[in-house]
Amino acid sequence: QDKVSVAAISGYFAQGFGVSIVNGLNKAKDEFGIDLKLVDTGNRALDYEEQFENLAKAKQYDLIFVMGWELVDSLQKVSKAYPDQRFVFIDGVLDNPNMIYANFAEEQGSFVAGALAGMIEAKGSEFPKIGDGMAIGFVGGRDIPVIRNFLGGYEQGAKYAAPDVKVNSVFAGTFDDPAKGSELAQALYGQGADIVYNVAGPTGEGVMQASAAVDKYSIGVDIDMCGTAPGNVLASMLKRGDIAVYTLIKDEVEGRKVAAGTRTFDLASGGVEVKVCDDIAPTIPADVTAKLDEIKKAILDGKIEIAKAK
Amino acid sequence: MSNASGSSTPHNAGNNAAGANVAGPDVAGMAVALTGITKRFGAFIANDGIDLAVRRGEIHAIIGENGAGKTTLMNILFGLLQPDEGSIRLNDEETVVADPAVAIKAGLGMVHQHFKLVPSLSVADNVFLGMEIRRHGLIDHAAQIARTRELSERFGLRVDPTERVGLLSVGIEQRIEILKVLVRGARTIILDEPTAVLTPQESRELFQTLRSFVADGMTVIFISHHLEEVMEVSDTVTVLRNGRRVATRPTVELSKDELVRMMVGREVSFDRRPREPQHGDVILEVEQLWARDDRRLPALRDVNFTIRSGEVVGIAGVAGNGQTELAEVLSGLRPASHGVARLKGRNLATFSPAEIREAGLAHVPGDRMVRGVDRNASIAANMLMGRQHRAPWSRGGVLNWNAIGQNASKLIKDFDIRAQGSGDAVKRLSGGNIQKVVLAREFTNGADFLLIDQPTRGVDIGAQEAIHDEIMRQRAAGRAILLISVQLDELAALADRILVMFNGRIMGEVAGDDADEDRIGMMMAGVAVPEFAAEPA
Amino acid sequence: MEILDKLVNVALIAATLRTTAPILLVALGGSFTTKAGIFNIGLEGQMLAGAFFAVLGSIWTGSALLGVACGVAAALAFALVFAVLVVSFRANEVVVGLALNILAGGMTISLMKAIFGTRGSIVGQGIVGLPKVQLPGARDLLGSWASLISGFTPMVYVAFIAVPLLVLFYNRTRLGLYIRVVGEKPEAAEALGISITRVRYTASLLCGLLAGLAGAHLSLGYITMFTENMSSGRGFMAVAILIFSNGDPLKVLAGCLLFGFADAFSLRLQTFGYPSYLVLTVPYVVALTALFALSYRARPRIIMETLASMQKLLSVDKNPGPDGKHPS
Amino acid sequence: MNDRLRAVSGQIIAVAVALLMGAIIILMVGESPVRVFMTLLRGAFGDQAKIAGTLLQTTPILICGVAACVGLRGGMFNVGIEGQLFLGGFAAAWVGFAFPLPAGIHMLAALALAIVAGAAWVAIPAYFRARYNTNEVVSTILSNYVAVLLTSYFTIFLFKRPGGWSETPPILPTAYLPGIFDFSRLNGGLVIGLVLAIGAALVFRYTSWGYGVTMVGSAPKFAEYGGVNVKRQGFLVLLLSGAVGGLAGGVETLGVHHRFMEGFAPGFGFDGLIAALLANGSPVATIFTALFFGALRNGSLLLEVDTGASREIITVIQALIILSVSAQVLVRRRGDSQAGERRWKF
Ligand SMILES: Nc1ncnc2c1ncn2[C@@H]1O[C@H](COP(=O)(O)OP(=O)(O)OP(=O)(O)O)[C@@H](O)[C@H]1O
Ligand SMILES: Nc1ncnc2c1ncn2[C@@H]1O[C@H](COP(=O)(O)OP(=O)(O)OP(=O)(O)O)[C@@H](O)[C@H]1O
Ligand SMILES: [Mg+2]
Ligand SMILES: [Mg+2]
Repeated sequence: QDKVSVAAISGYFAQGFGVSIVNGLNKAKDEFGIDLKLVDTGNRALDYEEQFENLAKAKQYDLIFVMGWELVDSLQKVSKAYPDQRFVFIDGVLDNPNMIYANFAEEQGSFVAGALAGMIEAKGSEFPKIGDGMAIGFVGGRDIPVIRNFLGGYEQGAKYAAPDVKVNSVFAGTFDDPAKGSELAQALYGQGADIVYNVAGPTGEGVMQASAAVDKYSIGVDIDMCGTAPGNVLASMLKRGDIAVYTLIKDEVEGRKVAAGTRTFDLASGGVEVKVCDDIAPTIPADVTAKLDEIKKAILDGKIEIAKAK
Repeated sequence: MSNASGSSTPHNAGNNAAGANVAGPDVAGMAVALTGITKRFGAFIANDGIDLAVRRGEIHAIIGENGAGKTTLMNILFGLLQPDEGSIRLNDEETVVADPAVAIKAGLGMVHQHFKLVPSLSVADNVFLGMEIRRHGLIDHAAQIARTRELSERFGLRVDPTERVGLLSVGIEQRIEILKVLVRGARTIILDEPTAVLTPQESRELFQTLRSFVADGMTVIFISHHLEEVMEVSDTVTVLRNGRRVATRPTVELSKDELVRMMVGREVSFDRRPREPQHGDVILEVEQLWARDDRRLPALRDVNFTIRSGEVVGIAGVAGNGQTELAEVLSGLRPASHGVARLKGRNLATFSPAEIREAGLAHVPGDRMVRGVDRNASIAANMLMGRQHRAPWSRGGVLNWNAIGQNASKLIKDFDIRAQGSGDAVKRLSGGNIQKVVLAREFTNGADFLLIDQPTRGVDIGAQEAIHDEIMRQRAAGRAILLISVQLDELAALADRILVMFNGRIMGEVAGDDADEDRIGMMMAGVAVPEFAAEPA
Repeated sequence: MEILDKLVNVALIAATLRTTAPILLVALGGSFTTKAGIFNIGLEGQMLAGAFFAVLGSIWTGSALLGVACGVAAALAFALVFAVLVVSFRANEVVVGLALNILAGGMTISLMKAIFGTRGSIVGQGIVGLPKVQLPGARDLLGSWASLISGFTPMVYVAFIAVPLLVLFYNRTRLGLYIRVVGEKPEAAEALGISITRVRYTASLLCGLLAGLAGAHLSLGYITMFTENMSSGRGFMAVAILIFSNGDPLKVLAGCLLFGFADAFSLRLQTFGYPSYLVLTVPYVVALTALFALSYRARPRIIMETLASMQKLLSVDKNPGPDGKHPS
Repeated sequence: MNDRLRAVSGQIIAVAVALLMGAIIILMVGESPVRVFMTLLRGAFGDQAKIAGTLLQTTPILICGVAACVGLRGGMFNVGIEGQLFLGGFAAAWVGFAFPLPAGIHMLAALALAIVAGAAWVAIPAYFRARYNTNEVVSTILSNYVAVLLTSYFTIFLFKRPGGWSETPPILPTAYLPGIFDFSRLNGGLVIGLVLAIGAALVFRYTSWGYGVTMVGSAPKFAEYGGVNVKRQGFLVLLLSGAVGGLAGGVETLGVHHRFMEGFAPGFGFDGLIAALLANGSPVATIFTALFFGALRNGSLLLEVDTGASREIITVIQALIILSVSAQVLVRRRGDSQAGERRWKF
């Protein structure tokens, strides 16, 4: 076998985290000249198993990256039917010992994002564009466990760093309606929130644009969103799907066959990180930066326990 | 062509009329000349090489049986249909009438058999539809209203231009249709069965108006099934049969019998049917019946009558005076708000429509296309309605299409329905034959009470006779029959007694043998007629 | 009370106007087809195509206005196909409408892939959005209420101004009158030489025009991006409003405002901790309730009809007297 | 017969025209049409597993299509099949995981509740349609949104499987619909769909009740006059349509997924409606239109893996086919006047 060949299957290539995965795959393709196949599952549960079948039956892919919890059931079945096929399940850990897991600690990154937002909100009008609402906001896509996990970390972080700050959270019920995201964000801003964190894919783009429209702050997610509304995006909580797939493919290409087991992408490994936007960074007070570093360290040292959403 | 046409000429129409008046009936050439008009619908030939010449300033009647091709011919003349062969000359000019706009431009106007008014628009808007008066590009409603008022006064066609058409009676609707034609500057007016829905008084008014038109030098072409009125008002008659022109003759040269013979090709009798009084038990009793219409207003007010077996009771009246509601109450489709109707002693209010049918009702509905048939279904399926739960057509809820088809074929034969077979879709039949489908179904379901609403509306004379014969046979068989009709001659020919309805009330009763058109007409118009005074307006 | 204050305020009204605008635009578009007697369930697709091509045009030309023009052109193309099939070929309106919705969904995604190599959304990439309109002097005059009339993107104004214009259009212009006539009584139109085909084509295209504007508003005004399926059911919502308003501009406005308000209000309700999925049903439940309540007892209509038929009774009573003045 | 032959050949020509247009589009995105169509064919019918997969895709479209046909027959436009399917799916799953019952009975109970849920969901629109003539298209469209959100709420807030995705706990095997082959998920649902389609056709054609309902749909005033209780039958028909829609959801959960997943089957309701409309409301013809859609869909799944074309291309081609076939229907009824026909009778 000379050329490494990988496939990736998901219904979310269009949205934040999925985009970062596609970026990673494309980077690997460009650098290593691998064969790459992307399969979009769409959103009908009936299709998934057939799509896995179609991929696995050819036996041509060294690795098949799988992203999305709704695929789990089909994935388990197909991996049983094709025990030799190596699947990489992204963003979670299942009970299947034959599988490779790339697990992300989004709650850690969200905790840091929440801490940052909380501390800045607590500054009140000392900080440009911040009012005295003592509230920050969160806009989720659909109200599903992964998104709840983000929210949980965010809330805990905010409470940890600034106990007086309230977190208002809302869900759009869809990842596809940026207009609704914009309205939701404006409702939150209207109710006194000054910083809104979005975990809502394209719906979240509406949140970022709303922050520019009312001149408040937003926090991006998954990929670097600082460019969408310069001056109004405080930071981006990066969930580095690109790093995950890239490193795995790199191992494979360099002859280290990726074996079953769990790989964790967290603060420690750089799999999640909070990137304060370059245009904002200079204005962040020193005490905030210092406290943030402290918190990160505490998380790395395991001193801060972050509860995961069920 | 003397009249300017198009958008700005309601005034001119009047002026020309005044000018032409001086010229009198002295006309040069023909207003309309059709030569060799042929129109085919698939294999069917509706018009077969018809020549028709209409002199300027005459009233020209066109008569013929149902399906003879009268409407088709007029539609071709007016540009609604294109002839397959033949040519049209309007005012001595060869014209290709590609669409109605061409006809209108040439001074033609048509009042259709079914009125084409928009219910939600005002009278004035309807009159000016298609040639609106505009200022700064916007429709000038005030000017349209003013002009409509002016015009309606000049021609004695009284209407209130601001009213919504949906609220008006058919008589007024017809005036609006005529105004529409006039406002377009028409000099030749075509009317398709204009009197079918009018009271005798309204018809008389209409004819007066038409005469004043020809006196003004205009030309009138009208289609009618009423031979009396043809005799009365027309100058010339053209008879069509089976898509061909049989004759065109001055009216004065013709008698009614001759007309009928030319139309149907045989003798037809219209006289009162001889019969013996053989009334039996009371079948239907109606006592102090009140009911509301769809708008929840009283539509029936204190209606009382009884019908015995072997008796034909007629209901006369202008459409819309409660006849529909009466029929609906009696067939269980509408609840009575007060009073009772008993069928063979049992109160109808306690039954569903289906149960009433079981108890012995047959119903020939007035609007046969809507209530009487499913146009898209086969004849067999149409003849099943109302008996789909009965043997032999169904057993245990399962239909026996064999029996249903055989029954339908038999009825097609018995009632002389012109169709290919029982599988034919009803919509392929002509109006008269559709009516026969309904009659066949209703007359054969063994009911003691027949509720017959407008059995011959729009049906030609030949078929009328057959239908009348059938009704008399049912009477002889001991059925109790309630016959609702707007045609007085029909009632006079068939009914033992005639009740006249106006505004939901029975205005009076007349014995069938001495039905006097004027008296009944007065009652139909709501004028209480004392027994002896019969003073027509 | 504090909760109520937080819920009902100027911002809520402004939000209502914003959420109403796109639905209003597309519903007013549908008003043309509804009035012309065509049931257009394809509004969703026209809107989506409009949104996509508006973004495309904006990127290519660097001008928001030309972007809007591109969006409108695309929606018009869809409207034309709709008209050809439904009017000329007399296809079933529901089938064609639904199929065009499917087509718009598949086409925008395919084109996005082909042109941008991505799936999902187009953000940035040089999209030029429509500017916000700040009415001069509004703030001085109205203070905090200024946000009710100032600071929206142009299409919001277009949507609301279109309502009285449409009322005028239907009542005072020839084309508007013809559209109504063709919808209500086509045989009347035909008999007067008004071309039903022409009027229905025109109505379809006018519908496409406004649906295109609605789409362009979504992707260049409301926000500045395109994402697959971003019309998110607004077209269907408009269809629902159209059926129960019968296309009357004022009733359409009322329906859209009701829905827009319920939407904006429910978004705010969420911040008080009600479960999102239940709160998200609020606009639909409100619309359903309104629909059922209206039909349960259409009181105003019954009163009007009763009055009208009283009049009719009276006119029948006095009318038959044959005392008319005859000419000559 | 001749008419029918013309109609069928017309449909075939229409499909051919659509495929030709599709081929052009495929060429434009840089793929080989031959290869794409061959792959489609292989993906739909390539081997027994593919055929089974196609039938699996056909099943929900067919059942939803029958639901639509039932409504259309009685003159009711049920655009809410989607919502009924979701509620039916959830209801079946709920019985499946929450109430242990003996095998067989469990499955029947779950299907029964799915049917009840679908019917109940359409009951209010149906009631208002029958009683107050409230437009059922509007009310059923709107209730779709509510139904989908509601099932999401149930799934995530009330019955979420602990630790898992947004889905209910798995249902017990006693409630599974029996499979047909061991190599495919194809299950008794297909049989249910076929029986429903043929059964509906027979009932409409050969029973007194079906005759009455048909008349209510095609000529309501005539039916009323003939003694059919139009309001009651209209209500019943819409209820039945909803019941079948609910059953479609139950079949999906019990036959395929064995749990209810939030947002698991978007669009089947509309696919079914289109299949039924293209079949002109005939349940038997719907079998074929549904099969056609199922084959396209299953084929397109392979397409994405084996060629560079995306599934959206198939969506586009499918839309083109629907459009050209819909126009074809019309060639048969071209007439002189546009005025005569009522455009829509909602
Ligand atoms: N569009 C059409 N397609 C097929 N046949 C038609 C069409 N229009 C009319 N016909 C047929 O042509 C014949 C003539 O119809 P027409 O309406 O001219 O009759 P008519 O003389 O006006 O009859 P009536 O007195 O009943 O009004 C009828 O047999 C009718 O069925
Ligand atoms: N016979 C007809 N059938 C269908 N539509 C028509 C007909 N006549 C006019 N219309 C439509 O009505 C609208 C107005 O027509 P009109 O002829 O008044 O236009 P116009 O000449 O531009 O008016 P104006 O000169 O007052 O500006 C046009 O959009 C036209 O398409
Ligand atoms: Mg005629
Ligand atoms: Mg006639």
